[in-house]
Amino acid sequence: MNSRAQGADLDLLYSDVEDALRESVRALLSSRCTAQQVTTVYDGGGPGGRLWRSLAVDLELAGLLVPEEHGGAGASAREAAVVLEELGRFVAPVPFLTSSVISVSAALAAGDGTVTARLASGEWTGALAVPLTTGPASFTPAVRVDADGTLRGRVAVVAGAIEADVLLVPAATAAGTELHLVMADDPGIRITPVVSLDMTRQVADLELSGAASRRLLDSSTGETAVRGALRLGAALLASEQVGVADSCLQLTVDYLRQRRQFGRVVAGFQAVKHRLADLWAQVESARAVARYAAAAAGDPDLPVAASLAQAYCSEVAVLAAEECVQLHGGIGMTWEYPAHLYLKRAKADQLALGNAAAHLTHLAELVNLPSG
Amino acid sequence: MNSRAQGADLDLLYSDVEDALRESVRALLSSRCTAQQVTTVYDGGGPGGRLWRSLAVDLELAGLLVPEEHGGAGASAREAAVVLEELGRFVAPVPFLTSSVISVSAALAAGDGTVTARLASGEWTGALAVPLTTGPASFTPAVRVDADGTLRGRVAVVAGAIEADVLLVPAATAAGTELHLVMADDPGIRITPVVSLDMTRQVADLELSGAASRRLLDSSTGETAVRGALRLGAALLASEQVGVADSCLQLTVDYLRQRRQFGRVVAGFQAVKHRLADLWAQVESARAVARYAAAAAGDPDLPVAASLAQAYCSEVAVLAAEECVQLHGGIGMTWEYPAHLYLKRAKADQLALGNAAAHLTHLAELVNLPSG
Amino acid sequence: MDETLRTDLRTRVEELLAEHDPATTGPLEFLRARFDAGLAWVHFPGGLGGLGLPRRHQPFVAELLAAAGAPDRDRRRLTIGLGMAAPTILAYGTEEQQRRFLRPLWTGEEVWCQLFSEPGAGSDLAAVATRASRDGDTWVVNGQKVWTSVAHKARWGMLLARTDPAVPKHAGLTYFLCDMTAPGVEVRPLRQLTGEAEFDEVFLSDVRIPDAHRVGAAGEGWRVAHATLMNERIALGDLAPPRESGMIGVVAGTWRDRPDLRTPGLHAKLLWLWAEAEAARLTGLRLHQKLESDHPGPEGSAVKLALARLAQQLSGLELELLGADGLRYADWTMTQPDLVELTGGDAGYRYLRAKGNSIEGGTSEILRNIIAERVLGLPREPRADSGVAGQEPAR
Amino acid sequence: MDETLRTDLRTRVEELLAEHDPATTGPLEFLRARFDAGLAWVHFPGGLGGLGLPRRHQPFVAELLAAAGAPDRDRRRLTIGLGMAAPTILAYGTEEQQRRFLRPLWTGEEVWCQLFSEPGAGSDLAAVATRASRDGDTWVVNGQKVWTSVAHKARWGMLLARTDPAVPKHAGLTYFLCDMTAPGVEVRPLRQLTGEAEFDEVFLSDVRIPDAHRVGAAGEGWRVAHATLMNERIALGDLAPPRESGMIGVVAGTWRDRPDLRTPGLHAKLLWLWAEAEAARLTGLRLHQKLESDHPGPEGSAVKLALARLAQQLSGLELELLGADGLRYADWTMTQPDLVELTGGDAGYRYLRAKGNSIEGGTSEILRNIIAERVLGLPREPRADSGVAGQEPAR
Repeated sequence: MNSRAQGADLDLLYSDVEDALRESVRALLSSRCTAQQVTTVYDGGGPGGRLWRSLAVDLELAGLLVPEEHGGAGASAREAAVVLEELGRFVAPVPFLTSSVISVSAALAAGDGTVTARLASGEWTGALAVPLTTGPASFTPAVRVDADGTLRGRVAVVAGAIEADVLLVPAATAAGTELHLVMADDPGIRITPVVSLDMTRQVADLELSGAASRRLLDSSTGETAVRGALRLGAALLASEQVGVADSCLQLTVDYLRQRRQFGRVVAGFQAVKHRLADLWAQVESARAVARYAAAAAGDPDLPVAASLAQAYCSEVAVLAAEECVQLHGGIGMTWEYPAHLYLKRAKADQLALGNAAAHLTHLAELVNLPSG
Repeated sequence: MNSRAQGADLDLLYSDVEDALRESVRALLSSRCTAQQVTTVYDGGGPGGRLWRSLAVDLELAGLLVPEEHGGAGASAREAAVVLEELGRFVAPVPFLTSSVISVSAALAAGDGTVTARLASGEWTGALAVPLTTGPASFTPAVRVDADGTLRGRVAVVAGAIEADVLLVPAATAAGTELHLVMADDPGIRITPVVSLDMTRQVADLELSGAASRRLLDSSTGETAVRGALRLGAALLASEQVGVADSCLQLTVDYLRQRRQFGRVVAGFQAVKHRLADLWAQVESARAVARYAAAAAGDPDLPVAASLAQAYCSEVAVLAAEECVQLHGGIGMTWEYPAHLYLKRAKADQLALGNAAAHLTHLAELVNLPSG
Repeated sequence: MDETLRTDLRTRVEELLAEHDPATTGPLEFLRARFDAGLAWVHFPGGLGGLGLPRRHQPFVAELLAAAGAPDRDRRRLTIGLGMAAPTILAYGTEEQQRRFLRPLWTGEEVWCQLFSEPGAGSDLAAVATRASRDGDTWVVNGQKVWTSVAHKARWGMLLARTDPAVPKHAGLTYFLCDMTAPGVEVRPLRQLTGEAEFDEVFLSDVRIPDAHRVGAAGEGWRVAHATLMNERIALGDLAPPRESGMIGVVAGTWRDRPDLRTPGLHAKLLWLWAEAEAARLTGLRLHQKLESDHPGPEGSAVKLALARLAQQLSGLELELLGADGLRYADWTMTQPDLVELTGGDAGYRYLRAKGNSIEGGTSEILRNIIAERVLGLPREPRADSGVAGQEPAR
Repeated sequence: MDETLRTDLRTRVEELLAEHDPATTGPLEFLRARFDAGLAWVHFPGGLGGLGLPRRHQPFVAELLAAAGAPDRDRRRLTIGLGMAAPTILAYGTEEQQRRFLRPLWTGEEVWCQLFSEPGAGSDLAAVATRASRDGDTWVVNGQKVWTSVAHKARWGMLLARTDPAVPKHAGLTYFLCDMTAPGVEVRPLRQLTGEAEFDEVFLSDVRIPDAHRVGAAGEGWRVAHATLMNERIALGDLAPPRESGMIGVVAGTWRDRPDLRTPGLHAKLLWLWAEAEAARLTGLRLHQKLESDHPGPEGSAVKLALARLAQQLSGLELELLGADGLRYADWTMTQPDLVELTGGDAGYRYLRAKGNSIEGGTSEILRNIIAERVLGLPREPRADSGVAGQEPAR
């Protein structure tokens, strides 16, 4: 594996198309997803469904990754990554990652045109019924297919379930993991919202007791599809983390450039400068890593790229958010200031789709650095 | 174990007696063990045997840990720790740790009055024939007792062997590990000096082929004695590391307070100040940890204290030496400046008597934090 | 000699217990009597709750009284008064102030708060803008304070205000004892990232403070506040706790309780943090042994620095360890907590709350400056607005 | 359009090979011919070894020539000339200088060294004290330089000297090309912590430099040196190497080769450093894709920073991993190495040598300043000795 300069043939920059997409997303979020609006999510408010509808339908992001023949935009993971950067930048409380990336990936693997088309149009919002903390290498189904063909089981902390119209449920049979479609309003499923560390991606506990379902994939392909969806999710979550980190850095730089203490601009204190320089370097590295993960979506190196992305970018986002709070001083601790929104998202993102330790362990296998 | 405030009853400060001892050691080293003198060790020179004789005999350090009834000073591990701090501060190329701490500990365990007395008087210098990298938890003998009662085997990188008159050799039998005494000039032993990363504690490879020996401990107690000697060595090596770290910090502070760049005293740049402040805090923590390890020499908590000391102080000494080189800039890289002496000692010390990872693994068992 | 002292202390405790049987005496009455017997804090002077003895004898008295079932205060609710106000009043207050304030402070009858920080003056106390203007025998105070713990419960506040705007920044400050029930004092809760409002904002509008409640001379506030803050840093870190106290104990407990969560990568992190936590504990213990006087030096800053960092790293690690459960949070509803326990709440709360450890009571950046300048003797930061590079922490 | 260009380049290469058959032509003769054919560095102007094409076409030419078995220089021995002297001479040199120096520089006939650092001016180049005084058509130079790589092999040196001590520090500097064989140039080896003398000290006593060897105007040396250094930082980091290049490859190799040495704690460290090394590689790759012009910006500093840190941490980890073998060292004898390979030698050598990575070519502290000030736009450091806060690295 060392003979090839992995990535040398993949473009890690932003294309003009991607920059244009970024601008349209940012323009919408700038007016409809301000920090004040997002903060109200923690007290039960927030921009919620209408914002998502604008993004999903008006900007046609719901179908970004869906091929044109199924009613989507036929864009690549690189474009989705740019969208996620912006969603991270605004800590937007919308189910793009869970519905338009992970669920769409699973639906595409299932080859079900109807499901894909409805997800693409935004008619349906979907969620994969696994705990948000599940990484591609650690997935095992918590739901089983009962003798009567219905589904039964509990799945904790599922992201996107509250917003979902349909749930894509990996379900165990004796032969392996199948993938099932369950309507969110099916009487056999109970979705209990969880008071979440990150209310901008609120999770829910699911209880399925005799839920009616339609099988999308049988046991020969279900697990691969689920892992693939989680892997793509992990690869692209890195871009959300870059958006979070970049935003934290910018917020901090802007604040410290105007803040004065001891008669000097705080951003001019060398210890602060060096920390910001280090942070900038790490954010730029996270960007390169996240771009590589997005560009590698169709590449055999994707497993390495995705695990590297989660191992690295998740840490950088947390660091950036923590530095943001710390370097702001007291104001960074207040409810009114947006730093905490980033901190909570960054920390929850770190646990999402496999934590750094889990991805490093997976990397150890992939690049042949065994533990013992 | 959590109910007791470990260490609350142990004095972590320096006593007046210890301060006086420190002064006498420092006075001798200041004139007889300058950085210039030490540097010549790397080109085959150095203060060598005469310095050791002065320390061992004139200052009576050889017998510091030996009870008065065996001709020693009857001091505690705390005093030996203070001596080691000073030896670290001057990167002194003398076998105090290997002879007067580790060998004496093993000899005392053997209860052999003759050996102990000769080590105490400085008539003999001793070395325990195990690789310097051996930690108390990882010891296994590399030498075996042959059918004819002689010793056979190879032991790599033994510290203190070049200076030794006698070697204390752990040797395997079917029943367990015995401890043997071998004269360094025995024709059955070959001591090959190794060009060492740290020439101020040069190691040697030993080859025993039919070496004549006297058994000091049989297989029922040999291993315990060896482990005990290594544990005391690990506990006290921490004080040497504190001496190294403290000296590096002082050297750096002194240099940067007089060095000017960009029209300012370099020590006034805030990034430098904060790094030095952090380093100072870590050196002070290392001091507390090392003092605890020395004070705990007779305490049931010694295994925890010794492993903590090696896990923590070894890292701080390396950090201090690395920061010393870095913050000096180019001059810190030169042969003429003493920074490299500290760097080499700190790094070799980090590998000595079990590295940090090994001691943390051992700690995990001791404090019940199992790996899986 | 300690033996003689101990015998004497034992006698005094026995006399107190004999005259005020805890079984029949009300708690407040007993505490007042204990104060008057000089057994409140033996290192305070006679007549002010103490006997002028070395501080190290206090635990002995406390043990005897506890063994006898004597009532005590909830010290955790009086941290600010006991840890900061009391030493400041003792060092700088008039005899009248000492007699008026120390007894109810110690018994817990009067809760204290600290009115230093301002929105525009965080770590830079020399920038305090709250004004106090002299009007005969009183001072008229106007301004805004922030990050005040328990202001809504406090009867008295230690107030730093600017009394002379004409002189260099640090020279024009004066230190007052502010009656929190006085007209013009308005307290509003300040919600923080945990969702709760642990601190308050305090608005001061034409608040009148008698000159008798000034501590130290006018213009000497900087020096007096300094004393308060040095004590704050010590008060914040209990220096001699048992092994695995604080956040490391919580996380080690989770590790032991939940074998299902363990992974090799997290194990390596945990072990290193355990070592660092134990190193920090021993460092505090050593400092504790060193502190014979009542005047803590800047060395305590290092312990606070380390403990803040460790609390943050450990609570962060705990969330990673908990995984799915780490995504849950108890409650975002805004409340004003009665008592803040840094190792309390759920893991998410601990993680968020720990972020404050390196900001409150002197930011870690300010503490590094203090160590660099006062311990290592490195040059002070160039300061553009005054000839004096004074740097004092708040939060 | 690239296709057309490629066809043209292919034709030119074929012509060169036809006229100078590598099998029968001497290496130097071939290289000179290659230079004259514009195939040395295609992004250089015509007549100076190039064709004025974008830099990205150079690898194509190199591949064609390598495939044909054409001789090449050992680029590693010419790093300073190719990476620093050449772009500086191209940007600031006179046409005469360009014609005189670039060809032998490129062919390797003349080795270059850099004479910037001084004992009293490490990172602070504005403090350069070496004096150059004008004497008719020549300059007379006196002073001392330090940390000069390959001075003992160099024919030419890029020299920064003070020509006007009266003006502010950075304004009085001038840039010269110094003949290292001129009378008064004395080179002494400088031993470093690895035992060897990789660098030299250079003493300049009444060295006469013709004014024709001045680069840029008198007093413009600062700006010219700046260009050299920006190129140095890039030259130091090859930006698009394959995965596991450099120190991570060495340590990963040791890990794979020696299962007996593996422990869980070291595994966790290694994996994280692997991830960081791969992140640094991708960062360099991304920067490489970004650099369309020949003028690298301050962003390259971040890659150098990361690579230096990683080389240090990885080589340190390797010694821990090796354990007993980590205590051995190949040789302390002082030698002047022919070529420095940072991943060469034994593990101890790598560990010690890597310490220089964060000092040479701009200390990590200076690089952080550069990022903070030039990328993030943060305020410059207050500077006591001049109105201008210029900060330039050396080593």
